[in-house]
Amino acid sequence: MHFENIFLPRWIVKQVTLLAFVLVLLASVGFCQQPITIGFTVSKTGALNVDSLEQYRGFELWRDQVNAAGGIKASGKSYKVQFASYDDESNSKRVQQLYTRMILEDKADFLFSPYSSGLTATAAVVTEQYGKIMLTTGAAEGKTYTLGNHYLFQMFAPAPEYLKVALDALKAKDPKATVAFVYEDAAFSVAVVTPAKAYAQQQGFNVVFSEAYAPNTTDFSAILDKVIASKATVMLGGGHYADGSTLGRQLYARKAALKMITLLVAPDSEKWVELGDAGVGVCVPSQWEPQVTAKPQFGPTVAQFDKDYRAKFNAEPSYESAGGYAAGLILQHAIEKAGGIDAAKVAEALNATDATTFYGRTQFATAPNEHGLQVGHSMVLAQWHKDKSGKPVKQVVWPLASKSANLAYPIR
Amino acid sequence: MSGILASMIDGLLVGSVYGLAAMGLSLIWGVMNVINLTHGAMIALGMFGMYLLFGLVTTNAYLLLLPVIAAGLVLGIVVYWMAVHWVIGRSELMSLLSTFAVNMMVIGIGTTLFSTSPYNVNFSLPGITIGAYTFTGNHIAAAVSAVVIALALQLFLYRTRPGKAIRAVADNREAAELMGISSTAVLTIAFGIGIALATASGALVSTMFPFTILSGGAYELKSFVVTVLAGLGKPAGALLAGVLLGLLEGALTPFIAVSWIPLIEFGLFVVVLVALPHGIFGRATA
Amino acid sequence: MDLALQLENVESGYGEVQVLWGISLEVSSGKMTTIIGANGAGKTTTLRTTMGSLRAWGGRVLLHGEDVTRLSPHAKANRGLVLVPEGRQLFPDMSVEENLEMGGYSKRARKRQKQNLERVYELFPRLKERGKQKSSTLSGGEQQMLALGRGLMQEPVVLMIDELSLGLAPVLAQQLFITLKTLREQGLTIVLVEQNVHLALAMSDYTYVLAEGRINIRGESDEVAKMDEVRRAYLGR
Amino acid sequence: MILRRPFFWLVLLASALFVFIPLRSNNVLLREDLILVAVAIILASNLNLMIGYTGYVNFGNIIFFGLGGYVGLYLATVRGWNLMLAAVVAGVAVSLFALLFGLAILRLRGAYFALATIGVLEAVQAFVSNFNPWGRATGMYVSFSAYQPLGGAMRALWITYYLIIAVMALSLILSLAIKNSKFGLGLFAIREDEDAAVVLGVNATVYKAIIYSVSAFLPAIAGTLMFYKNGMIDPSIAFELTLSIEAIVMLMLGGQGTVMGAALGGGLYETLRSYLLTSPKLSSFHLVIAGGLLLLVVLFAPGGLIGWLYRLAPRARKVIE
Repeated sequence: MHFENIFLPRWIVKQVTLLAFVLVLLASVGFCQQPITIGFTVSKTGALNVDSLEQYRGFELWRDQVNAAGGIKASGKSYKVQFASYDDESNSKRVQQLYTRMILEDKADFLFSPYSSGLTATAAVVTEQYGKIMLTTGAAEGKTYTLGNHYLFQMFAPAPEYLKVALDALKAKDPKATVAFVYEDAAFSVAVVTPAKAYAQQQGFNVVFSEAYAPNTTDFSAILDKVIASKATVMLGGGHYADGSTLGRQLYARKAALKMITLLVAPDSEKWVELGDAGVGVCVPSQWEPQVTAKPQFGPTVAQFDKDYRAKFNAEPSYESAGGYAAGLILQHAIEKAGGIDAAKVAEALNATDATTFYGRTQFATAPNEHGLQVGHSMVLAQWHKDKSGKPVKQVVWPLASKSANLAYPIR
Repeated sequence: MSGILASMIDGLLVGSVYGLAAMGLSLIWGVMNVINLTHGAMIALGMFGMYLLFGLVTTNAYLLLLPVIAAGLVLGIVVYWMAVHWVIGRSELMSLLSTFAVNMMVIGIGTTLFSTSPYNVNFSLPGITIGAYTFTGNHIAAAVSAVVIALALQLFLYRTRPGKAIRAVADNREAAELMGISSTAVLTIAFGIGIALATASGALVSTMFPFTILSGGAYELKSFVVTVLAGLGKPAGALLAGVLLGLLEGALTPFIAVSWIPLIEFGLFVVVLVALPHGIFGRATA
Repeated sequence: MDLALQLENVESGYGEVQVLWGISLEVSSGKMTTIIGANGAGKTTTLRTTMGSLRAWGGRVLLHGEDVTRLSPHAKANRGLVLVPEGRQLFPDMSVEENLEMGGYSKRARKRQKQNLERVYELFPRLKERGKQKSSTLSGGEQQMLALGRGLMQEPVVLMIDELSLGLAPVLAQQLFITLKTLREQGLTIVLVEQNVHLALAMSDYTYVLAEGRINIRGESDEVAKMDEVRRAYLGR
Repeated sequence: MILRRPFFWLVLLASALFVFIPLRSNNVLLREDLILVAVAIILASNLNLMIGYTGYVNFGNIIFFGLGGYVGLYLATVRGWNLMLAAVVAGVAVSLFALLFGLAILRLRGAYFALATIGVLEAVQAFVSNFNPWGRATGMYVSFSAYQPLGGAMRALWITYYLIIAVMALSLILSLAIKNSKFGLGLFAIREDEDAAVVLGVNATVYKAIIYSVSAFLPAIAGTLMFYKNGMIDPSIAFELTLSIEAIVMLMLGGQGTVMGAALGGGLYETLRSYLLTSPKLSSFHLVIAGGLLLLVVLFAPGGLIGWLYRLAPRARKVIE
């Protein structure tokens, strides 16, 4: 380019070249700040929306905190997190269309599962074939992981764990209790109750009644009359928020003389306090409670998470929200370990994960016939008590090592 | 007290509310040959009407039935002029679709306003305890209210001029016109009353069970069953059929899993429809 | 002479099929006018169009000089134009009493409902006996009495009757005609569509003969009865 | 001859486009959108045989799709049958079921029939929810390994897509063939005036039962394919009353009684719904918009799109079926 000399003084050319170089450098640094897209559907409407939205809040809190800290840092690059999400209407009909859309059109790098085991199974068919990693939260049913996947990773302790804690706690208090199971006829609760029934009998309890109800049930009079007639002293079961909260109310209104009531999912929601006295005494198997302290290897402490969550949403975190946050945290950790967002490498890092966070321990099964199943996480049993001012509070009552209060037995 | 008796009493209490809901559907069918597919949405609006009113004025929830009914009447008149009037006398498909369209819109707006989360009306009356079984005050009050409203409707239809005009139009619209009865006015009022009954039953349900904006659908289906058992277009029979259906549910549940109940109900529905199209109390008139 | 009801060039029909091709009628107050004609000539259509149950495609309907063409049937009924329709059209699920009560529904009829009911019961004592019975349980003759009684309850300015004698035993039909005659003598304006041409011509003051949707012949009944073509076509001799 | 109808070739052309456009561009997203469109067209055009041709409003039409899904999935996954065989057997089984039920409930007319179909739908859903071999309310899951015989999930989904398009083409051709047959003429006679049709010698009972059964066949096959692709089936998605009614809405939108109307209505409605649902601004109003549109069609254009087209260009009747 010998013309330069003619038109421009040499020093200017030098300066311009330098400037250009700096600009390119800056730009490439800026490029390092590339976004990473995580896709998922939320049940904004439909039967699952209470539970699903709590999980969503967990995702949101994680994203905001990561981005505020400058994104996920791996191999010198940093990735800002952005979400692509749609409403699945609590219905699996469009789940595949939406997950395909997120993968192909929104170019999602990673995926979180929809809420509930049923929708997750449908989404998994799509994510698996594109080799996209999907962290499943709010989906405890285990069958999906036995179908031969490579890229599914379950954040929740699987279904058989749920009522085990409750039965263990019961065994310590009242080994002679007679037990009734009343549960939602849906993937998750069936997966929970089926092994729980066997476990109860194995523990020597007399199971006097067991019946499933349709997922959209609002009138439990008939089934509760049967529970009362069966003379059961303990009732275990439920399903999700909508049916569980109703069951809680109607048990109270009918003055069912039960010594212990354990319901799935519903009593863990911050909305449970709306039940007032009807909610007090009810137990819930929980993936996470703020009272259980764990020493996190990375991420926030339990107290920190609790505080940040309350500050952001002005509500108490549920285990659904903690699970949502933890899914992000574990993914972040794996990306950092893998040094990038290559799916195979991140999957490897997830397979190797055995970490303790505010959420507790997380480890995934790696055997092909159960790949991705959560094997590290353990559950606790929480029960609603009243504090001194008469306000309902949730306390951890089992295992004894983690307890923050004694199990109230009988309830009333 | 035995389980089966308790179960039957529960069935009876809830059944009368089913009956009330079905009366609305039946009245509209009887007067204008329209299967009102907004029924479920209107029941849901009744639930939310009660919820909102109870949030404004905390009083005995059952007193709030009156404003809910009044609002339902107005709403029904609006819906009639929006979607029903223009399809009267056209093929059934048209009225089915136009009412379903309104149903979609109401559910859509309701979902935006209330999402699909469950709501409760936090009002409870003391119940009656017999042995191990407790019948909640709300169930009893709802059943009594349903019967009172049903009787009031019956009195209106059989003892007042406008009520008789409605029956006349239902019986023979053209002849009613010849008597100087404005059938348009009567259809408007009858539709309004039908919707008012739906909202009233929704309001009663809301005092017993939690509800979402989608809850009306299940009660709409129940109303279909009850209406068919009573014989289409016979509002008086609907209450009785509702109570019978409740009793049947109550009598069956101790012996079979509750999940089989819908099969029995809808099986019965189809059989009655095919074998006794005039309902179980109906006689075959030409 | 005082005209109670006038039709001027009325056209009408069903769907796309025109039935009436310009009907003009004049009904004098206090007289009995009959419309006769073959099946499908448009007699019932004329009455239904007059009443407004069928929309008039063209022409005018005047009630005591007032144009009521576009009014709905119930508005006409409220002005005293009363039709006792073909096939009675009772309210089958209502009692006899209630059927009569519905006849007295309009504002103008309501005022004298009690007297009218007594008068109807006087004319048709059978109806009083059956007062609580559902109208669908009545015999054919009783149903026709009820239909007529219900029409009288309406305080008619003009009483139009479609096929009074259809399906009735001759004795019964005759009885009803005599009742009509009495009513006319009391000053009631009556328009009668009738298949029994003998009776119609014998009882009425004025007759219109309808054929293929047009007025063929009109005149005083006794004169019409003498016309050859009428005798041939309708009286069978 | 059906081969001489221009519409027949139009159907083939459209189906070919459905196959080749996503394939050429390897556009899976488009494929996912089109497969839902195709299912909508299958449901609408088979429903058209009942509503549009025969004048019987079937509110329970989704039952065929759902039952087909159950039977087919059961055979393909639990019994390990070949997918296509399972789908065809499901089609036959559901058609037989429809024939049986049809003979019972087709004695009813008008609104009574419409109500009965709702009853049958709910009863079947309740039955399946309690039926152990089919997984009760939890339903059945397809394991990932079930896609292996077709060469893995990725290929399996493409294959199901082609099959669905084939079923769509068959549905339209079936509608066309029936429309131009003596059998179709009998159905139209029933629609116009059943009593008169009987007097004219149409055996209405048999005709109605046959068309009810025929209208079940292809939706049942589509059900097998769709739920296989979906990876799971449960009673609440298999027997959704709303979906049934949506199929009627599609038909109305396009214009009942015409083959083209059913196809157009199905395609447009599904596209609209899925656009509204994923549009960030309109997603909360998708029901309101769809409902409003339906109301407008019912009140102002009861002939649907095709009816409107006919009014604009009466000659269109010659080409459009």
